[in-house]
Amino acid sequence: MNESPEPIVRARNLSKRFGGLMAVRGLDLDLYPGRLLGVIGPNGAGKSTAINLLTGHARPTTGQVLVDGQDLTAARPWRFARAGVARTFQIVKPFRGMTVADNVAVGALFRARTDGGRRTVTAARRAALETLDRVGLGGKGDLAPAELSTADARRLELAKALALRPRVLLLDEVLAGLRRGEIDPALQLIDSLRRDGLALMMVEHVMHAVATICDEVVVLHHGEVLTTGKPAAVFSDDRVIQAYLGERFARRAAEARRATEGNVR
Amino acid sequence: MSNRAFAGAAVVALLLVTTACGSKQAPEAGGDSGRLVLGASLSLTGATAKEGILTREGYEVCTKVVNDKGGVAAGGTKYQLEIRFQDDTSKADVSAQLVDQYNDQGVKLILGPYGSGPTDAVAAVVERNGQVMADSAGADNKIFAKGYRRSFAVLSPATSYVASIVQAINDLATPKPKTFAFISADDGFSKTATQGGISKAKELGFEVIAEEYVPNQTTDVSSALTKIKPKNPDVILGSVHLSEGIAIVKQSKELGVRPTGGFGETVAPPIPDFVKTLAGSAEGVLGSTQWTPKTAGSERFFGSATDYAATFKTQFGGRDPVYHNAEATAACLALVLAVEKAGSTDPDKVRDALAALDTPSFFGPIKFTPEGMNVTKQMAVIQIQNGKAVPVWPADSAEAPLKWPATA
Amino acid sequence: MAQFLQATVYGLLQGGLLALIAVGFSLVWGVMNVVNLSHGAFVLAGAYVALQLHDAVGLDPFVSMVPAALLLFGFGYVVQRYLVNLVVNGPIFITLLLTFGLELVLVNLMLYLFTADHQSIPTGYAEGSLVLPGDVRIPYGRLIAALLALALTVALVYVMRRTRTGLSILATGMDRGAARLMGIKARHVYALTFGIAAAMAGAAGAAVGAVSTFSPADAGRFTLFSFVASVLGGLGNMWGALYGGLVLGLVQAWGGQLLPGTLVNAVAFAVLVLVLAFRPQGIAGKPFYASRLEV
Amino acid sequence: MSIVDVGQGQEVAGPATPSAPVTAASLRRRTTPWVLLAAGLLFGIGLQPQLYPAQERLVSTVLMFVALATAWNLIGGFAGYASFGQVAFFGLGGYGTALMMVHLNMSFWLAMAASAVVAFLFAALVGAPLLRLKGHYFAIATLGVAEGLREVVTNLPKLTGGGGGITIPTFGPNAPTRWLGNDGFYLLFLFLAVAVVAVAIVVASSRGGYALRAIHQDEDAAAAMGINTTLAKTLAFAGSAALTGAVGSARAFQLQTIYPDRSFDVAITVLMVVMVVLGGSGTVLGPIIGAISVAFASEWLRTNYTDVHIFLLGGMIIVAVVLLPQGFTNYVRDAVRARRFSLLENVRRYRL
Repeated sequence: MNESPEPIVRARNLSKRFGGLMAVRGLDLDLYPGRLLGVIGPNGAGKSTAINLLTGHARPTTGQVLVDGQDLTAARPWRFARAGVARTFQIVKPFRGMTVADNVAVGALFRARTDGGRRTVTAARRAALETLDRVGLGGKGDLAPAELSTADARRLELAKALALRPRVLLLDEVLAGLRRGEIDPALQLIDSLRRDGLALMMVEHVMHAVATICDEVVVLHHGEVLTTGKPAAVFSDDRVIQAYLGERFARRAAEARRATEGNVR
Repeated sequence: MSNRAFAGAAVVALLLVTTACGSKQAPEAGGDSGRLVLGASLSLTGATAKEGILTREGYEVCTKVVNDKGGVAAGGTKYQLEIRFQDDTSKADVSAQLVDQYNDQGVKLILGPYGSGPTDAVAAVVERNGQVMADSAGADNKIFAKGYRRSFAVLSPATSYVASIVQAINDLATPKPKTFAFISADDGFSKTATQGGISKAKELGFEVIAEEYVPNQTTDVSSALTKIKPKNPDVILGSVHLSEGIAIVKQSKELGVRPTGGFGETVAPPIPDFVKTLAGSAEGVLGSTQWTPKTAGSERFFGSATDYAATFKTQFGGRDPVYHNAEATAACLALVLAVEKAGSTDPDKVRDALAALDTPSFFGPIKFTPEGMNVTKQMAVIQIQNGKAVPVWPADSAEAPLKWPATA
Repeated sequence: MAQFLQATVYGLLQGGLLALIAVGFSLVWGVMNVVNLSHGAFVLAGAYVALQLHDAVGLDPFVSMVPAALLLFGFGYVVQRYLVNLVVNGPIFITLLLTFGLELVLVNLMLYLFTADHQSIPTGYAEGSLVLPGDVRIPYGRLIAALLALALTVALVYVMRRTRTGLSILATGMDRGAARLMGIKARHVYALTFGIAAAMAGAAGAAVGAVSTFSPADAGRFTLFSFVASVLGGLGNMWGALYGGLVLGLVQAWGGQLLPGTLVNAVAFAVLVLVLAFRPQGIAGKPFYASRLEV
Repeated sequence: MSIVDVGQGQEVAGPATPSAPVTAASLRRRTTPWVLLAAGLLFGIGLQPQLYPAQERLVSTVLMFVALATAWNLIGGFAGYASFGQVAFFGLGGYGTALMMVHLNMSFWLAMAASAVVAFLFAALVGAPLLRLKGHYFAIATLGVAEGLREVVTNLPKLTGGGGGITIPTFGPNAPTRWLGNDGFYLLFLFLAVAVVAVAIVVASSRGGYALRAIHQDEDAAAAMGINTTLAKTLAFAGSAALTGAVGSARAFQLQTIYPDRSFDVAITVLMVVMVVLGGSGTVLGPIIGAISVAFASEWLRTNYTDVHIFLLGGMIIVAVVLLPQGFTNYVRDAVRARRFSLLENVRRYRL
């Protein structure tokens, strides 16, 4: 993986207050091209809010968001999309009245004009069909979104994001609800995107997927960063276990680990 | 779209274009098959539905009486009178469209719609189509200042509506009041009538202490009354329609507004709804009206005003006519007399005959200025006395003395 | 000063009447997200019921509010159950158009049955008034109507917050799916809500008949006032229509004093647009209702 | 509100395999609407000599409503923002033209263009705060704007003649443009209708059309895909207002005398909405079919059932809304695609 020194997305001291509740406080985050950052944490930890802050769907109370050096802190969502930041939604948001192909064509029509390609409808339709093939929805262009399976609906979300030819992709629980057999192909797809040089961030509850694919993991708890680090280190950290499973399990896990360390030595 | 659909679309298009080149049917013959057809645009629904239905009743009386008396004699042939109705839903642009439709059916003689707005719109169409219109309910003087030559209003112009009440008070009221307050609805007709009343009041030396305007067709005039109350006027005059007219009297009672002399209003008092809804509070209110059963004049079709009232009563189950009925019949009468005088149904001849008409009638004298207004006919003033609209002015057709101060 | 006080008093009483007219409209919109364009026609129907009862048996209009409300409740229940329910899941302007068609039918039916005459239900006392110092008058008729508006709103709040039916209505309004899971028959509850709203409109109609005049052409005006009052007061709060009505009454009364009489309606609409632009949830409404994303 | 319309017939055909020849199908898809539009124009011109003045006037009114319904569809159908105050722009166009012709002695053609610009700017100004609202709130806010505008016009008697109306001089010395006559107005409304439908075709098959439909389906998702939702909504609202203003201006010149309560009559807006919804909102063909059928139906009812025509019109609207909630065009397209034509099933679609 090419370790480029300069992050595409740099977030500093991000926070978001909803009335009395501080959903996110003091969040620092960097996304590097070709690297996948996992974001985990119990429900209500502020994971989705974090994504919304990084895509303009929520205005930060404090802090700053830079994309490619450009300050998009309080920018509206379409400015993020034009800057190459694409996202999927936790609850899929297809354009129900359009066909699958048209859903994806919208992205192709409104992406940044980086490559000078003409953004006509026919060009967008062709690009859409290619993107559908890429995510494994080839031949389903004429179906209505409602006719897709859960897995295919997730693929459509991905396809809509990829149609923007993004440089950054934020995935909001894209694996949730998928059966075991459907998760592996999804992970392979995400891995191929990483190899293409996209900067990726994945909010996820499917722990074994995070463990296997993420380069680095951030753990959020009550809106604050509990810890960051390699997946293996993070998963064995007592505070993380306590945050997820509560006090008792944290103690029991600690005793079990001490016992195994004893045998090993 | 597959080939099949594309071809289909092209064929449909071609078909449409070819049918367009068919021939045009000949216009339907009108008026020469022993029937004299008049076209009427009426508001049977919408804001002025009530007045529209009264107008239709007036036309029905005219048709029945004229046909009972042998129809219309012109150029040696006897025509049966027939009036065609269409509903203009109280909207001016629909009235204009209806009169165009009559023109296509060869109906050249038109009876005007209710209200100054629609009448103004129809007058423009009548002028363009070379038709002739007898206008029974469009009194705004502005209509006749536009150079139209083919529209004639049998009723007195708007400026005389309020002025006649001021004149009646000046002639009959003792002790003579000094201060007047005017309340006017915000439409063309009412505003013209108010200006006529104000200039007459100033001319007769009265002091005009208030001039308030209220939204058209409103039922809440409390703001205007609250402003007038501290000025303690002797007389409050309303240039209104039915809903504002009732509201003025009803809300004055609620707000304790009591002019020392009394109330006077246009349009509303003569209509039965006024007395029915206000019951006792209507007592003593003055009202200007185009016609009363005491109006002077008569002719061979309807006889005198009293004869007309009796004819109407028998045809409509014992109900007394109101001036809206009478003015509608008068418009129909004017056209009938013009056709007889012209001896033909040719619109231009009928127009000239109508312009030159000068005859007494159950509705009063019918004589038109070059612009088409009937200024010779004077309005009458009634006063609600124990629930009835009694003519009190002018003196020659008064049925009872004026009760003054009216709010005693 | 007395003039201004008189305007304020009259404005509040007029506001009470407007609140009475608007409360049913606000309930239907708040709970079922249906804008009932025929609401004005229901108010009118209430007035005609009271008029018929008065002419037939000489019943006082404020008394005949009850039979008018019951009759309209039945009619409202049937209209919702077998007509509006057919399209209630559709896009917003579907329910708007359905109720617009219904208004045309009802108004012209009444025009046919009761002619276009301007009617009013005479009562001996309605126009009499309480005299305050400075000759400020409080007309009995409008006072009763305003007090009834308060009473009916309190009753509605009680029914909504304290009774099983009320809670089932609110629950269905919040989340139809969840409510059905808990065994609430949504079709019945919606019809019940519409019935209650129609009953309130019927009662308002009887009051309107007692204090002022009405004719078939007034239906549109009643619906328009209900719009303005409901939005001013804010949805999702049973008191909304009352606040909205009172504020609208005052705005019109004060507007009438400070500006030429004809500007009164312009002021009311200006207030409506300003409230919607800068505080969509109105005076007392809940933001949830204002932000609700319709299909 | 699905989007497929004449301009995008491609979906009606069989499943398009990725490698299908895109050029031939898309070429035909793009030209079919223009061919139909040209045919419509030719038919209109061919029809004129066959008509009596009143029939001509009636067809002009129908053409006016085709233009108004199609313009309303831009914001109400495509973007899903149901503006219930569209008559504000209709009246603004009418009064703008009347004032310019009466006070500034401006020619009608210049005044019409200027009025369209005024309507555009007014809609953009009003749109800023109101386009943030959704659903019923937007509908009622725009209704408030229309009613408010009528009151403002009524209360400027010196300028607009207030309740007494204002008359555009159409013959004699001080008439900037002579009255066009029935034939002239028929052609004017024909070209206006064709122009507005052309705009709709362009929008429907362009990036703008996609943006508006995306906003209609899910505004957040649309924003996430790079659509500047505020700009798109405002342009659609202001564009539709400008077109409506131009039609209002032509109508005012035709009527010669206009009044506030008729120029800002909410019934005109509701008629537009009825036509678009029954015809099929969000499509190009829908409003045209809706406008023609509803206009002729209400006219036929008015002439043949004079006493009860509004009662029957109301009944017709209720039946049509219940049977075809998604509108005729969408119903036909869905039925053709799914080979299911039963109306009863259609009724159950939105049932509680």
